[in-house]
Amino acid sequence: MDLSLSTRTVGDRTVVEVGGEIDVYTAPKLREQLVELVNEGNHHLVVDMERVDFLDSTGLGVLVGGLKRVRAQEGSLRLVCNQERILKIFRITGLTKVFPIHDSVDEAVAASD
Amino acid sequence: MDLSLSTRTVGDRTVVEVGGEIDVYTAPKLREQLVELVNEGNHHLVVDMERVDFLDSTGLGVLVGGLKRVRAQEGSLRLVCNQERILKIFRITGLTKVFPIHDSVDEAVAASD
Amino acid sequence: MATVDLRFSASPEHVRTARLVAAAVARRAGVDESVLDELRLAVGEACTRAVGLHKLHGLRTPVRVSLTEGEKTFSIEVGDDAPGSVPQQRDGDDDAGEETDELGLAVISGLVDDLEVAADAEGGRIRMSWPAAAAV
Amino acid sequence: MATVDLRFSASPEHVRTARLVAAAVARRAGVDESVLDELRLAVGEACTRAVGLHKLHGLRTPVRVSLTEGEKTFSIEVGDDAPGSVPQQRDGDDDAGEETDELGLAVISGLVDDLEVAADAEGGRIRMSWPAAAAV
Ligand SMILES: Nc1ncnc2c1ncn2[C@@H]1O[C@H](COP(=O)(O)OP(=O)(O)O)[C@@H](O)[C@H]1O
Ligand SMILES: Nc1ncnc2c1ncn2[C@@H]1O[C@H](COP(=O)(O)OP(=O)(O)O)[C@@H](O)[C@H]1O
Repeated sequence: MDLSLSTRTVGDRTVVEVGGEIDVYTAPKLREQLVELVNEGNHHLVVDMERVDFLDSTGLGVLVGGLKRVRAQEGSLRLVCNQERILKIFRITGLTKVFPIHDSVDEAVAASD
Repeated sequence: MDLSLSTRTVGDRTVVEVGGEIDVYTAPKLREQLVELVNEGNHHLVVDMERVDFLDSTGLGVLVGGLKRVRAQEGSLRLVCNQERILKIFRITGLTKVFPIHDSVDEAVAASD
Repeated sequence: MATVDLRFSASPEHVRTARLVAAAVARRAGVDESVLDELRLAVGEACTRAVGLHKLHGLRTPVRVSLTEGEKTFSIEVGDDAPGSVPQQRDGDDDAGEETDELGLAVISGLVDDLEVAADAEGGRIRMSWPAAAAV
Repeated sequence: MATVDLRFSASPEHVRTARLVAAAVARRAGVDESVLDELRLAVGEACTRAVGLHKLHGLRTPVRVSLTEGEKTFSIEVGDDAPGSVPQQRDGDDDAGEETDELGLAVISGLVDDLEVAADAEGGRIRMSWPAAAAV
């Protein structure tokens, strides 16, 4: 499955719903999307990964890049993920300490920075 | 998908329901089954291929072998197949002229030799 | 250079792998969905034939499959190491292997328009190609 | 000899093919279903790294993946042609490629117990293996 991306606004947050496979082949599309959003002034991002089937280190790298980018604007990047096999990838790379990870979009949107 | 095989008797016919992929890897199992049935005295076979997903020339070869075997016993081998992509393989190899091919098991069982 | 190159020991189970790889790469290369089933079958037949020939000659070398994305075509070449493996007609020979080999080539010829079968002392080679629109 | 050998031009789309092939052959070799997801990820990471290195060095040679079914293990070796490609730590370098490379190795090390990373002037090599029960 290829990458799917859709974006919506909830209050001052921008929710990016990602689906499919985030890998070396598709990660550039996700990077573009994040860069564009930040450039357009969306500095508080919630990346919803509930429909992600596959995530590799290239995808992680893009998320880290996104985080740096919003932080440079005093913004935030929160992740939504419940899938154990995806969470495991954040854990083994130590990135659970870097990203706030939420159980639901509601929770992520409600979280204060 | 691997090969699945199940056998039942309808009057003097023996119906072999085949499912999955009949290829160079699985065809030996089908051959064994047909040889065993003929050796046990089942000389009128109906091979139901409605659930076959893939068929290659090795599978065709096994069916031709089965036909020779039952004919040596004055028996019959009828095929049931409705799937265009499977029928095409019989057509391009000229085997539609060799096998009686039926639309349904009922029709094959009712056919007189 | 081939885009993707697969080599496998001459064993029936790997023919499935070859079908899987060929179909996945062909899809990516923009080969039409409607053709993928036939492509899968044709590659399988060519590999089955190569595996049979390697077994017949007791060869331990791998069977080779090259997948090449061209401008407007997608090509697959299946190579074996069996000497002079171009099919000979035998008269009334009831050898199942031989018969299946002929059926295999009949299937390939029936499916593939752009087909080249060659063989020399080094081995055999079946080359097939299909139109491919560049993937979006 | 490797059971199945895959070579592909250093392009991201083929990493998917490598994952697909590795998982299919591993399943057939009796690697436990529960491990296949991790195996797929680990192979993908190793191939992604190799593709990145080939691109970095402008190499036109293919990336190599060997899949070997042993008695009780299933091994995968991913080979590249990049000279001295063992990862060096760089200080504070904000280069995304480098960072991703480190993340990739972190993922592989986290997933694979039986792992060997080697490199010399000829290129790098990541070898991973998993237990495999003989398929029924
Ligand atoms: N070597 C292989 N390459 C590619 N796909 C394979 C291979 N072996 C099996 N498969 C696929 O894996 C799945 C399970 O294989 P199957 O043959 O049913 O296993 P088993 O023989 O244990 O029942 C099927 O979808 C089959 O097509
Ligand atoms: N090179 C490849 N090797 C293996 N599988 C692939 C490859 N490219 C695509 N696929 C698979 O084929 C399917 C369709 O590919 P996808 O990326 O959705 O195509 P597109 O980019 O045209 O939308 C997906 O299941 C994907 O995983």
